[in-house]
Amino acid sequence: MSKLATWARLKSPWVLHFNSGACNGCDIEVVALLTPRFDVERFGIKLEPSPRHADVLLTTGAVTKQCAERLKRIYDQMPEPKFVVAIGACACSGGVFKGNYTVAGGVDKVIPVNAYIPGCPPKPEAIIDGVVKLLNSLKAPKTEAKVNDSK
Amino acid sequence: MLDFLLIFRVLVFPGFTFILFFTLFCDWVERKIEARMQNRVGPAVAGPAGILQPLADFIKLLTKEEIIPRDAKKNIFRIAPIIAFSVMVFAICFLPIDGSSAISMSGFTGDLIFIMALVTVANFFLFMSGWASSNPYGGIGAARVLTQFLGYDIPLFLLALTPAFLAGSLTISAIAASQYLPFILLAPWGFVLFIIALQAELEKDPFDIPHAESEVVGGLETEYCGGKLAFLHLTRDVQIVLGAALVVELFLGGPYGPVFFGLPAFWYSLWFVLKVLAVVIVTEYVTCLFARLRIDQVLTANWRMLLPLSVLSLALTVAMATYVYPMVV
Amino acid sequence: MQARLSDKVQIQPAYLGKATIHVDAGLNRDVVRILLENDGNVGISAITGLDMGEKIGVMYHMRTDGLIVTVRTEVPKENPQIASITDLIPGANFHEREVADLFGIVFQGHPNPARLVLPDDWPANLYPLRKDAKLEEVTANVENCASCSAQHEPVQLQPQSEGKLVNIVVGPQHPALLEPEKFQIKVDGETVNDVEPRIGYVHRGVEKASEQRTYLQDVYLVERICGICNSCHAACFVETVEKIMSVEVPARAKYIRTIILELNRLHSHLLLLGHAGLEIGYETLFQYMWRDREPIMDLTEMLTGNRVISSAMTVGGVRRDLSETDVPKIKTRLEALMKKMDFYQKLYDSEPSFRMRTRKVGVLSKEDALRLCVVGPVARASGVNMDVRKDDPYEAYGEIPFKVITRTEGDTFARLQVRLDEITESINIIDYAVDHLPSGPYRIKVPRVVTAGEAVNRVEAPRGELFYYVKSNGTAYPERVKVRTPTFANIPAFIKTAIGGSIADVPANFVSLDPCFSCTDR
Amino acid sequence: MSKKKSRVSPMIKEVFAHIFMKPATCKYPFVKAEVPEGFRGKQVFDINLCASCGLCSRDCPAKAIEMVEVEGKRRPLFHLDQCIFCYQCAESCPRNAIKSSMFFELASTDKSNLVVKPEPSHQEKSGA
Repeated sequence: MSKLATWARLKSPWVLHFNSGACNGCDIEVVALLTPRFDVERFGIKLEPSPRHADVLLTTGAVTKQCAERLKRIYDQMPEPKFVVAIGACACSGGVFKGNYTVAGGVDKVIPVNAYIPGCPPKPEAIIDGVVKLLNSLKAPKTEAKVNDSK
Repeated sequence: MLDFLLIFRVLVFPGFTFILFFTLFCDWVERKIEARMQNRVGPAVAGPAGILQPLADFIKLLTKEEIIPRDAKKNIFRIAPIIAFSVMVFAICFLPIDGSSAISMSGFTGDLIFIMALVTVANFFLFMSGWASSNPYGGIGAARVLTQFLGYDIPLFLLALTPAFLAGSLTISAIAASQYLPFILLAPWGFVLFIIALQAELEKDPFDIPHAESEVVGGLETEYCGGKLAFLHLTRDVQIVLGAALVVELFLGGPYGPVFFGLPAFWYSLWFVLKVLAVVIVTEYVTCLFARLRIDQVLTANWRMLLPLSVLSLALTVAMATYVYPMVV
Repeated sequence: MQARLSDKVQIQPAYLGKATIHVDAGLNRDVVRILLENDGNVGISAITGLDMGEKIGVMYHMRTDGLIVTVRTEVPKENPQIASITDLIPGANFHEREVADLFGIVFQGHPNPARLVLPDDWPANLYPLRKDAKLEEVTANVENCASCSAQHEPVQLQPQSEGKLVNIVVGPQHPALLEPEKFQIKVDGETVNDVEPRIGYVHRGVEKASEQRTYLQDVYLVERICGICNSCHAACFVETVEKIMSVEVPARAKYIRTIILELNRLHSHLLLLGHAGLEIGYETLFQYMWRDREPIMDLTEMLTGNRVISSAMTVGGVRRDLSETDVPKIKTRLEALMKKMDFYQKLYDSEPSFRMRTRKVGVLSKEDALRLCVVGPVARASGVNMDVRKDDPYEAYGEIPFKVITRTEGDTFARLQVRLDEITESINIIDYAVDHLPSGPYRIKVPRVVTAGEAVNRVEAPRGELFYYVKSNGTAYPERVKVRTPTFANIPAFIKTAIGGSIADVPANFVSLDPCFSCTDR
Repeated sequence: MSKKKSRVSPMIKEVFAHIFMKPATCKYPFVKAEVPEGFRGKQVFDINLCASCGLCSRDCPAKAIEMVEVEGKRRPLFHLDQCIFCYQCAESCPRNAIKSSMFFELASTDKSNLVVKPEPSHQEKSGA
């Protein structure tokens, strides 16, 4: 039964995209994922409008002061099991904006992150690769347990 | 023995299980064909050609955490999606799928009206589920469902009367059975209008305002997650199947078609499935053609265009049924 | 002007654009008024604050005849007060609020002096762009996000009734907005009564950060103000610095820059037109547009090494040459795109549901466009003939023939149509530039230390006029970098056109401005 | 509008035609993605060329390069999670010790993997 659940989870990762202070570069690449060239619907990935529907939170951009609370709230609204992917240098660590007066840094300062995709912005292929790597890490039950612990 | 057959018919074929899997299959066809029309691939990795995608989505949602918002009206929030779903499935059970409906001989005079009423009830429960979530987006989405549904219910019903007049009966099985020549050929205008009204009923483009993401986020589903969301999605998919099935029964000759060998029930089911898929593809095609209209434009389109046209269509059909049809048959 | 205010103003011709007018703090209104009376097309490009030690300089950069006239005045730091000019030019509203936020200047008579870019809980007397601002504590505070979870904000959207008016809050997380911003929309039934934007969610303090980095690093920093029009930012900054240093870049570099800037415009316009499709529920259009945008991304990747952020510009030229083998690839892809444009034009002309959603929606009259000082395609769709590429040619635009697209309707449809036509123009520009690519070096060596001086510069970004002001103090670090982005100037137009319209038109109307908040907030 | 208008939306034909057209989707990740020449991907650092000058670190706009001790000399360590892949470092390097590679699949579930360490054998450790 749990095997079936894992299978379903791997085949149907619905994502929510949140920009916490990005330059749009990563965001347009996330949107480009939906379009014919990359079409992530192949993997069952759907961009959902509401955090309640989502399994994976794709975050882009350095976390600004204004957005930090919002990011946390959205993360809290998502039902378990949930995963966070940080896309781009800014989301991974703050990138070029690190140390600015309204920038808190990477997404992992606010919520736990399960996968990092470096790049500025990463190619859409790299984002697919990142999501696939995240999903593969869920396959092994050990890793899953570890991921859940880290929350 | 009879009881066993009845249980089998209700629960397995052509009852609940069949409808459930057929619905998921239709969902896959819909997504795949939409993707193709948009020059994409669509679901591809879950099962062969992604055919198990809707099932994966469904199972995944069932295994997710259930969150009930603090402000929600909890009981209604919990049960409304499931009631909506079961009412929809119940309605389908009255359609002759393999030549007779799920519960044999359950068709009665006027079941067309009964099914339409059931759909209305189901939509009302959808509205309730959105309203109960106490989320403004959910509320707006739910209100839009209701507004749109009530508006388009009338022309849809008027248009459903077209084949009823042609067949001289309000019983679906009788209407389907009387189509030696499918009514789409006898009353093409009725078919076209019915598809338009259906498009609005099923909340698909250009009438998908209750699902307009850029305006109302997730509409009435906004606050739902986990199993309840799974049922809401399923309700919508069943509704699409039901709508397509209605078109099949009313205009495309129902499940009836040539029987080559063996059991007629098998062939009838096959024809039914193929015809429903054809209608699903047609509605998806229309969806891809248009932009979403504004809510006021949708309502105007209904009251100024569709309603008068459907009255006209009905009048034309009555005339046909009285003067032309007897000559054809 | 000299005649009317002879003893109180000092005019420095051909400095910072067309001219610079030095005035006393009390006279800024009069000068602006005189400028307005002289030329009906005067608009305000930006207001720059400048920390000058004891005093704070305030510069009003006004557009006249397509060129910039800077009105310069000073206020004491202790008591920074100056009269607002928002009543003279409504377009100055946001500019003044921004300067008030970042420099603490009080604009007397401003209709709504609320916070614009800084967070709500920002300490009261701390103005980040002043040189003496002590930001360490705040920065440390921000980085320690433990406090975030403790705070609970009201739910995402909460209609609160104020009598008949219903308050709808859109954002910060909303599918219609790719970026986090908040709009408070007051609705009376289905009619929009008032729109109160709250920007600043993406405010990353780039202007301050650029003062702490070298010019070399700043090129990459300003490029990341906006991922969509990244090379415009880089080009504008680089040109400004070159102006200060009086460096003339080689002709080949100018042409390559032009090609990259136009590729940037192509991808941005296609992106917007597709996104507009998504916003009005036309998913097929969105998918097709973005599919046809991919070749442009490939070209950018081929020429610069990255799909989105090109990092092609550098002070003194471009970082990479364009090889001969690339030329046929550019040509074939653009030709293919040109053919597709035909299809889209037909679609725009005939698709009924698309026209129903966009025509006569959010009409901005020419007068309002001028008063609100909107820029770019938004202004051009309202019949204002302004395009920095023509008015104040930079790079190779002076040598390349192209048309400025204008329309008169001023509605959403016109705004989208202008962009559609500009795509065709852009393709022609690239075609021409590739054919006439001069030979020679593509880059010259420039020193890292920039001579003291200041300059303003403008670039026509995909969204409109992009404005940079850079002041150098003779070191490797700039003294002040001011960025005025097109969306910042265009948001007032959205407020203006949304009011009185239907709430259901808001997304379509909004997206037709091509909003970019990472630009707006910096 | 003086333009000649066709009454029928071209979408009707286009959408229908697409049912029978091959989708524009690339096969990634089942087929490797083609990356054009000169793509700015993961850094390749040649320690044999490095002069330990630290210019790369000084010019890095994102401060992604940390100078670390390797066998007694200061060498650059690239933090990929901060790197913005601008390759200013390569430009600043007087000895051309830093080059870009076509490798872009850098994603990792563990942040500590996201570094390019300077190693004597100049076999960079994969972040993937």
